[in-house]
Amino acid sequence: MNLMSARITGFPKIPVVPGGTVLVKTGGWRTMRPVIDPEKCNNCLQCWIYCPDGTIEKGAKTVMINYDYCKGCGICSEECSHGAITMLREMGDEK
Amino acid sequence: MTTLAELTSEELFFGHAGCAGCGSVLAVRQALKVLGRNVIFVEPAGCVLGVTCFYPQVALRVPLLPTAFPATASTASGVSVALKAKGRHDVKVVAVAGDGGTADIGLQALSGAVERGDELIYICTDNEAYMNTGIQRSGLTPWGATTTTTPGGKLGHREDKSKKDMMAIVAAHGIPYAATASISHWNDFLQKVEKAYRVKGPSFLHVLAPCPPGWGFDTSQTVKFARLAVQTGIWPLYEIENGKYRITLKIRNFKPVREYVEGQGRFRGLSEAEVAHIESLRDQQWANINSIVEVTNK
Amino acid sequence: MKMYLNGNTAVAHAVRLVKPGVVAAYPITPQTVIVEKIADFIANGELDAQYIKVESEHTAMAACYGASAAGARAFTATSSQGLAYMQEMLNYVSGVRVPVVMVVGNRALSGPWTIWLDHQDTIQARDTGWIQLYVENSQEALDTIIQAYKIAENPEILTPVMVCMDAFVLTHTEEVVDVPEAKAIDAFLPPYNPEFVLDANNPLTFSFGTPPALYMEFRVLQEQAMQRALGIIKEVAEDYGRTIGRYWPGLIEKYGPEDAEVVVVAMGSLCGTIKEVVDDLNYRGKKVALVRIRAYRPFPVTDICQALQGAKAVGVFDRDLSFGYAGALYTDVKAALYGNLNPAPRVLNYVGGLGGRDVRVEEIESIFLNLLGEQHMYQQEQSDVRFVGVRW
Amino acid sequence: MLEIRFHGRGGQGAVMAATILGKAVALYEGKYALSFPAFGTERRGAPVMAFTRIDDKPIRLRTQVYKPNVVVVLDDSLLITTNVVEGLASDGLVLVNTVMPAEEMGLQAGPNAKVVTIDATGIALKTLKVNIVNTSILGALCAVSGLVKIDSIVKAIENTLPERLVKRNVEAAQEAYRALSEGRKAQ
Repeated sequence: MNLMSARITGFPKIPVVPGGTVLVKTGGWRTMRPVIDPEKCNNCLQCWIYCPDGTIEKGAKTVMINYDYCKGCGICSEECSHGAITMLREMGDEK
Repeated sequence: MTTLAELTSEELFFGHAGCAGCGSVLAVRQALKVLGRNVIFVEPAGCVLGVTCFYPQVALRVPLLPTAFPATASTASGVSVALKAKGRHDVKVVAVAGDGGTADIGLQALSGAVERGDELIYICTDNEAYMNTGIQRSGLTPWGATTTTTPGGKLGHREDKSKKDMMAIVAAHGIPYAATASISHWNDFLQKVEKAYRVKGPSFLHVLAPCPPGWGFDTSQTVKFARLAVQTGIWPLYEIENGKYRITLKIRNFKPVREYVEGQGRFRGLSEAEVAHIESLRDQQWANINSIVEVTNK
Repeated sequence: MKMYLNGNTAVAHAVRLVKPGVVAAYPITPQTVIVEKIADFIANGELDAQYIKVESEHTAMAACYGASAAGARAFTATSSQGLAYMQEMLNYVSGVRVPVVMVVGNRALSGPWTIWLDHQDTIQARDTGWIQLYVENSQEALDTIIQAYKIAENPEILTPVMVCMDAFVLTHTEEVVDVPEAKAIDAFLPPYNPEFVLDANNPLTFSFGTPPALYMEFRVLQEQAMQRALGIIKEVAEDYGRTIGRYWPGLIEKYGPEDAEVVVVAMGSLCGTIKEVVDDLNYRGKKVALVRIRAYRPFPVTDICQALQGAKAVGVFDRDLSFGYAGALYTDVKAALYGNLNPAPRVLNYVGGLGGRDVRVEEIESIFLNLLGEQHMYQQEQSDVRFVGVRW
Repeated sequence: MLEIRFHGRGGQGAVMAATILGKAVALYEGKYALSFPAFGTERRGAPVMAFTRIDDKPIRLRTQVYKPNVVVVLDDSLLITTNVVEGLASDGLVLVNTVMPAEEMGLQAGPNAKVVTIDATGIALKTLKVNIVNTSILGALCAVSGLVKIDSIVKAIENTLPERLVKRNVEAAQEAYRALSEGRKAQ
């Protein structure tokens, strides 16, 4: 049941929409970009549990970042006790 | 004790419009790792609601009923009792409100719900001021903090009251379970969420959730300040189970409060004496808790 | 079954018959007896419902909001200050389209402190998006509550209903009330089974934040439902008549000769007294009539115009006052006629019965005679209002 | 239409008397009735009033009662502070619970009005062991007014009061009824 989409085709009868109707990617908010060094990451998941946006994904060996939604707050980099996450400027810095 | 690897990868709160580095949304996201899908959320107008479901971004993947600012607990009561009427005992109602919505305008409704013993988990995400409206003081703003309504001008009008003791208030209602928590201590927090989920009747979780714009620090420092609040003894981690107080994180040596207030814009300009006063308030708070722990565990 | 009941108890029987899942209420005179009686029914196993003993009216309405959204039929009752206190939640309930039904024992607002009858409380809640039905007696109160759920829960309506019954004159007055059999009501009113419900298996977000680009559409939808309710209220009243055997006017009731020269428009229990006066004046050769408004929101413009067509003068009796102008019913009736009836009758406003002041037979007679041009009545300068029964 | 006004004190049962009377005629005599208290908050011991309106056709009139046909006074001490006959129809009936003879009470009722007294308290104390006189005075009212039959009052008492109180209250009503019926025969 998709009561509402970005383009409103059928307007809902009452103000109710399905949960998780996420149409705007918050990655565009970012000015700084967390970059993971897979060599240093030991998959401890501290970054994962402290990401307010849930944009760090568990992986087999290292975590990955969902840049579509990462806002670039930098908590992951701050909380990584292995120095595996570096914050780079969204525009300009070498990736 | 759960390991992080064991916690679900499913993100039930995703795509929200919370500020970068928001402590409150982090608290909700963490809690959902334990709560899972069998819940119904009730949230009042406030920060968390505002970032959860402003169309077209409806970020919560569990049912959500937004309500008026004073009506978090009361609306949750209605949902909870309706589930009871329908014989749905497998679904838990979770009310999430901020400090203002809990300690100020929503206190009466919370009191009623807890006193009646309604089946719900109430999570107060405490960022210590009305952040959604632009940083006005609430009943949970700490002593010495500046907000836009306690601006600390030349005459020194900083916040001059301590935080309202929400734990004592809910405890006085005979609540089956209440706990403080911090987003920095996820394991402690999630264990408490689990207890709250299992308990019969109402439970109250008071989670410290720092706010980068409201507290005046960089977005990357949220967890750090939450941790410092715990380590300096400003934010004690404890729980109340059927009247018995228990400290869940004992701290042998408090870090100096200076480390906590430094780097937070809201505490900028505090004198040595004022910092010392915060320290004395902290010590008083711990003395109180320690004595209640002793009395209630005799 | 015929029983001798006060209005409050009659209401409680209606609630027993509609089988709500959740009742949430806070005591306030004059409705307290309703919730006491409901508590009795539950305690004695005559009603299987959850009764939330809330700590305020704000919570009563918030709990009904939550309960109804969670799929339980919800009921509450309040009055006066209580209604004012829950007003914030009234808007949530109507705006999110959860079909709560509430009885309001119409009572004046303080201060000065009062507990007695007038309509200021529900009039003040007029614009909260609730359907408002005003009843004339306790039997109608009972029957209307049952109808109210059928109206509110109609998927095309999904709008809460306020059943407005006069304090004391109805709530505390005993008379014979025919209480329908449970079976008959079960046949009339199906269980509440909403399309949109808080359900962990189908996570919906209610009442999400709506930007300016969306908000208005929801308001228009709400208004369209209100307009549809004009038809549904009539239909449900007729359906009730067919099923239960007792007919009530859906939107309005005209009492007296079709070609009446002057008509008084009023709401609530006062209409019973007015009918007595109409009979008496008709008997004395005067062509007068009453139009009783049962549905105040939605406002039945077409029906009112039809009923007032041909009248020379119309007197609108308000048990309320919009300070700085006139009675609310008066302004609504007058606005309804403008541009719809040509020529339009003269419309005068009579405000009385405030704060429990009794409206006497002689006073109603005076209003008719004043409308007929046979009796002078004091009117404040630069005001549309003639105050009835006031001690100058 | 007949209108009856009851005067009593909070707790004496004036409101209940109005109810039982209304119920008696409405449920057991095929008539129509409304009964209601004077609207307000009732306080124990304070003077209270209650009303019953009886008619052969449905009652739509919702005003207060201004010109009662019958006034029933449950407590003669009210006569000191209250003009109980206010508005009484000129040919009305006043029934007072008192040990005093009617002529000694000095009620300013109309020339054609009838004043009747009964020691309802005496009957209540004997039958109920408490000074709640509403059922006994209703029995008396049956005897002197013809408004309602004693059988209907008995049924209404049975239908209204908790079971454990029914028997004694029926006794009270019947005893008062007999007292005034016989009294009238003796005259």
